[in-house]
Amino acid sequence: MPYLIHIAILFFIYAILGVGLNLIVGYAGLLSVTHAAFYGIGAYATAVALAHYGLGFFASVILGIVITAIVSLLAGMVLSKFKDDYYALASFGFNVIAFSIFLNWESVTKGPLGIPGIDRPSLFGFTFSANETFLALAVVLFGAVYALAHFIANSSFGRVLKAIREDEKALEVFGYKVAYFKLAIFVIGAAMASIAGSLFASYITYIDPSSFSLNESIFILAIVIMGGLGSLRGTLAGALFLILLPEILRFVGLPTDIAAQMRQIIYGAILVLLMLYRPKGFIGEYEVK
Amino acid sequence: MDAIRTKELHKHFSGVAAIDGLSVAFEQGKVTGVVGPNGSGKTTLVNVLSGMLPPTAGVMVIGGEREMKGLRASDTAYHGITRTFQEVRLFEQMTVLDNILVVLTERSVWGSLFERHNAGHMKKVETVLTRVGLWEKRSQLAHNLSYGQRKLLEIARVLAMTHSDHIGQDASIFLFDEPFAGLFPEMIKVIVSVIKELKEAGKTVILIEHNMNLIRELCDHLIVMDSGKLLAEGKPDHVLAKREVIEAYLGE
Amino acid sequence: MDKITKIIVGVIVVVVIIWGGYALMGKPAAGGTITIGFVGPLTGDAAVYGAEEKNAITLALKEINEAGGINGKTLAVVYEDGKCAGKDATTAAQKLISVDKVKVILGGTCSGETLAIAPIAEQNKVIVMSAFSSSPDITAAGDYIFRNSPSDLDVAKGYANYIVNKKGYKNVAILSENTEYGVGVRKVFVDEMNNLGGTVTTDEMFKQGERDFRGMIAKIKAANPQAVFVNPQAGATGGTAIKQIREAGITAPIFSTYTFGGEDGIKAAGTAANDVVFFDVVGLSGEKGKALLDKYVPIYGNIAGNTFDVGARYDTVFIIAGALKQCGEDSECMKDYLYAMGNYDGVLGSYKFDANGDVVGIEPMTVKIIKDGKIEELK
Amino acid sequence: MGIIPQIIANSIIAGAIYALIALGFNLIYRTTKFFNLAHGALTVVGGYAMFFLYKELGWNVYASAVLAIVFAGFVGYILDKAIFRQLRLRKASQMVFLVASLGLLTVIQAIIAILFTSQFQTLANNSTESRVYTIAGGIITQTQAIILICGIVVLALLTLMLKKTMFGRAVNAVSDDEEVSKMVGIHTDKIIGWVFFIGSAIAGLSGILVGFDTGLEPTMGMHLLLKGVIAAIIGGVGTMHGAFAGAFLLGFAENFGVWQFSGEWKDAIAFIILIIFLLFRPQGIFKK
Repeated sequence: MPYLIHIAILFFIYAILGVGLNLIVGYAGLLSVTHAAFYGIGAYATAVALAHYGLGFFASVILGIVITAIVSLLAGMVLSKFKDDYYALASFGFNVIAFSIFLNWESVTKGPLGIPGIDRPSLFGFTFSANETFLALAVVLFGAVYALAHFIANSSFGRVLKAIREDEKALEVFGYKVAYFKLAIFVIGAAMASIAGSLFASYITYIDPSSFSLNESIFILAIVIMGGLGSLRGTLAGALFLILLPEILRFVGLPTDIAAQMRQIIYGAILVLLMLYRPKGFIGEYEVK
Repeated sequence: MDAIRTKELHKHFSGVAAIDGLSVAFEQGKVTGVVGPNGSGKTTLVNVLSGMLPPTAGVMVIGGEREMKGLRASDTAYHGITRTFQEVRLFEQMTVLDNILVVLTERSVWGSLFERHNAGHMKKVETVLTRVGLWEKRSQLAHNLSYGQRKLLEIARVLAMTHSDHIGQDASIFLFDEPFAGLFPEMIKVIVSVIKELKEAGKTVILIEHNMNLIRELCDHLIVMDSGKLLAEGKPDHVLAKREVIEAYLGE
Repeated sequence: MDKITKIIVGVIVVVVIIWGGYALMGKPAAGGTITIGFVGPLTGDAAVYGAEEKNAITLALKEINEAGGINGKTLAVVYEDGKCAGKDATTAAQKLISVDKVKVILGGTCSGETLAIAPIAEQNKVIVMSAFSSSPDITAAGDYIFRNSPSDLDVAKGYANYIVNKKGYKNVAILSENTEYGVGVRKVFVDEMNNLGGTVTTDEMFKQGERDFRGMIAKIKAANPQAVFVNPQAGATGGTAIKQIREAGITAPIFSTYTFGGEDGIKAAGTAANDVVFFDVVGLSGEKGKALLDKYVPIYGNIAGNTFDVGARYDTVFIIAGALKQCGEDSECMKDYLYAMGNYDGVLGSYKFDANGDVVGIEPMTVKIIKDGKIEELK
Repeated sequence: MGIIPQIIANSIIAGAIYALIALGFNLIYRTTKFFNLAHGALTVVGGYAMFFLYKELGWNVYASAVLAIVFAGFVGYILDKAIFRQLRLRKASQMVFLVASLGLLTVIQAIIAILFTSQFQTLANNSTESRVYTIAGGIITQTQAIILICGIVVLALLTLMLKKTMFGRAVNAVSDDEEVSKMVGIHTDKIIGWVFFIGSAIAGLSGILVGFDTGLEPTMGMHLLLKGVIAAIIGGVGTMHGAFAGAFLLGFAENFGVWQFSGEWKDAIAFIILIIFLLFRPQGIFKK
């Protein structure tokens, strides 16, 4: 059923984004609202690499990760000077700046025209053109990202992140250079978003700046918060719910223009209700204090 | 030989001198009490000595030769200093076990990524938690513990710093900021024995406390502070008998 | 995991299963109906165009079905929201193709939508018929991709030609909206200005949906151009810009494009709209166009977005109906029918499709002028 | 150069709009200590309430304006009582407030989009020629002059209220320390409720003025809010005159930035300034 496969692919792309962001927000407690910027860098790296430089898909994924790592390192250094809501606001700023660059750097991103005709990935001669095969690739990449996230979460590093979330200053006194940890997880999370971006570009075969706006970052944050901060399985539930919501509304038979606004109302209302009654999210472990 | 000494130490908060030219020495291997009425600068002193607050002026000397203007919080442990907090600061939504493990594990980003806690770690955690009687509660979240248990967990965390092989130097200077406040007698006994053991092990203890009986029982030396200055210092019995110390406490 | 979380997870799983089953089974295609799909922006900035295309389709459907439908079967359309964005357009197209099993998709409206759904349509041999996507990239988007909206290339050349040669204004300022349409027109317009020996005094771009143009207008005023060409994506931005140009005391004549020419644009510009000349792409001025307006306005009110878009979409329904009558739901046969269709005499005049599925024969522009709120033909 | 006076005029106008939003935002921030993103939605509520009364029902412009402002204030009051008050009782962190207010912004904007469609609306009655004034070569329209005057009047009223009135002193007490004020017997919830009412009313006013100047659409709430928040932070968050100064600094920086670079970079310039200030002068121009 190509429609179900299409939804599954979108689910895995957003699950990768959610897992990356959960490491930053759920584990380290850094409210970053600029994840879509790194998602965009990955997408544009792949689009430009495939279209102009004839690089293979997997090479473009690595290129995307490298560029995103550098950009997120710089962004992370600036952001590490801020706390809580100032951090969130400054991260709003990075997303807006990145979006303006995607929109106005015409020579590379072709601005609002977007980049059409991005080829599907190919490996040793086999191209993932059919959706079923692309779904397999998406599952493999998601598996790798999830395994890495799981590995990080259960390592001493993961435990240090949680301690940072709980009481950063107290942890510092016990010999931890907290800024390095925050920077490291920020870059790792950003790199994961870049992978999702490469997948998205090569799947939809056309990208334009509108998919990497501030609202997209807020949407990914909603996935993580709804699913549950500090729980990777929670992010999967959050992604599944928020990807399915508009599709279910499609079949509920609401008049189409009301349906889209209904989606916004439901997802906004859920954010409010979760904060009031269940800050842990669906399967969360960390209760946002 | 003094483990840590301050010279003309100042700490001003927008005009108010919390510490006003304090020069004191904490002798190696001794328990030194710090007493004084509320707001006399005791906690500020501990915060400066543990790098939580940068001093406005003056110098700190650690181990007799390492002289420094201020101390970065993340370097405190590497100078062998560790502390507890007046209001308990634990990692609330982490288990008791994790609260201790986090102090025993790798301090570098790269190292910690590839480190999993193993039997060696668990043994150290067991000894430390059994010492304060919290081993059975190890899988509880810190914020679910009672007030007394949370105080004991902080003590356990500080004890764990003597087993932390990633710091390259076991903790040698212990700052206790009102560890006994609001505890039941049997918990007080536990902490008293811990402090005595630390002293026998040649560690330096700096104890902020209001309970004069405990001060007399534990301290070899006593420092009395009042509005950021050194009011008096010496043997506990001798110092506590002084008129101006009593006046400072009871107020004119 | 405590009890509540188990319940929540359980609920999600149940919802997925029910919904999956329902989607797999797909709507049973009632024997007597032929279903085709529509993808266009029903929410977001470009929602006005999507909504008006939907009205045009409903009107056309009523007429076709009352006249016997397609060989006795009624023609029905499933509307999906493309949000003028690639991701949502592909989701909508996938749903239409695999759940509703459509063989024809009317839309996308925005070029971004059409470009995103083109590969899926090619793969599934589904006809895509756009009425408003003007990006040059669509020309080579595929064999099954058609559109009766002229590409920016030939249209924008005409604008420059009219301003420089016909009106004799040599130095002109251009103020464009930073969207696919605006950028397309601007590039062609500026190149053509240089070829014709005119000079572009100031070339300003503003972000999509901008409301405050004063900074850019100050620059335009300083260069005091003979004429100002406002190149917006929507009436709202175009009209507000023109209002602020007049407020800033610029008296030079203003030219604009059909995207400004709707009721929205005139409402936003207010009195500043007077004497603004805009290049409409064949509006509904022909007698077939007037007939459509007489049917459209009483039901849906004045056209706020763009008259060309409504007329073009109305025509596409009839063109597709013609193809369906001939070939039934065999998209391969419909494709060939459309290429070989010859001139279709529609609301926009008589036109046909070239080998790339682009439109040939639509008179690229008719010049219009606004006189105290009314739009008049300018000979 | 003929252009400089006009750029100054433009900067002042933009500054006045940002000032109104920043003042309302600051009043609420200094009392509740969280970034209330829903504040943006209240500008939209005010604007559309005015549109409904003045344009659709055709009421007198002044009556509808007052009603719309009161309505926006009332919506803000309800939001505080229904949602933010519970979070305050639970001593929730700023992150929780931020996310909750983000949810509210999304919900309110979607409801308005359903009620009034997401089409562009304008409050200006474009039939009459809007009067234009020239000050030293810079041109300001009547609406823009009104915005400027409202900005100054609101600043004056707010500073007066906070300094001279009993209510003002209570608000200052709550802003300094909510716990202590409770102990001293100030009914903090009532005060915070009123602060939300006034702050939201100011937001409604700014929504109406923007509606007259450049028009209304449901999604403009977030954009206006972000500019207002940047202005508040640059000026020194929590101070009234800080918000005012920050707004004009932002207005000038944006307009001169657009002059030097180009229009597309306006939003990016605003955030770059914010980040520079956060790095080098986080307490803003006027330290609280």
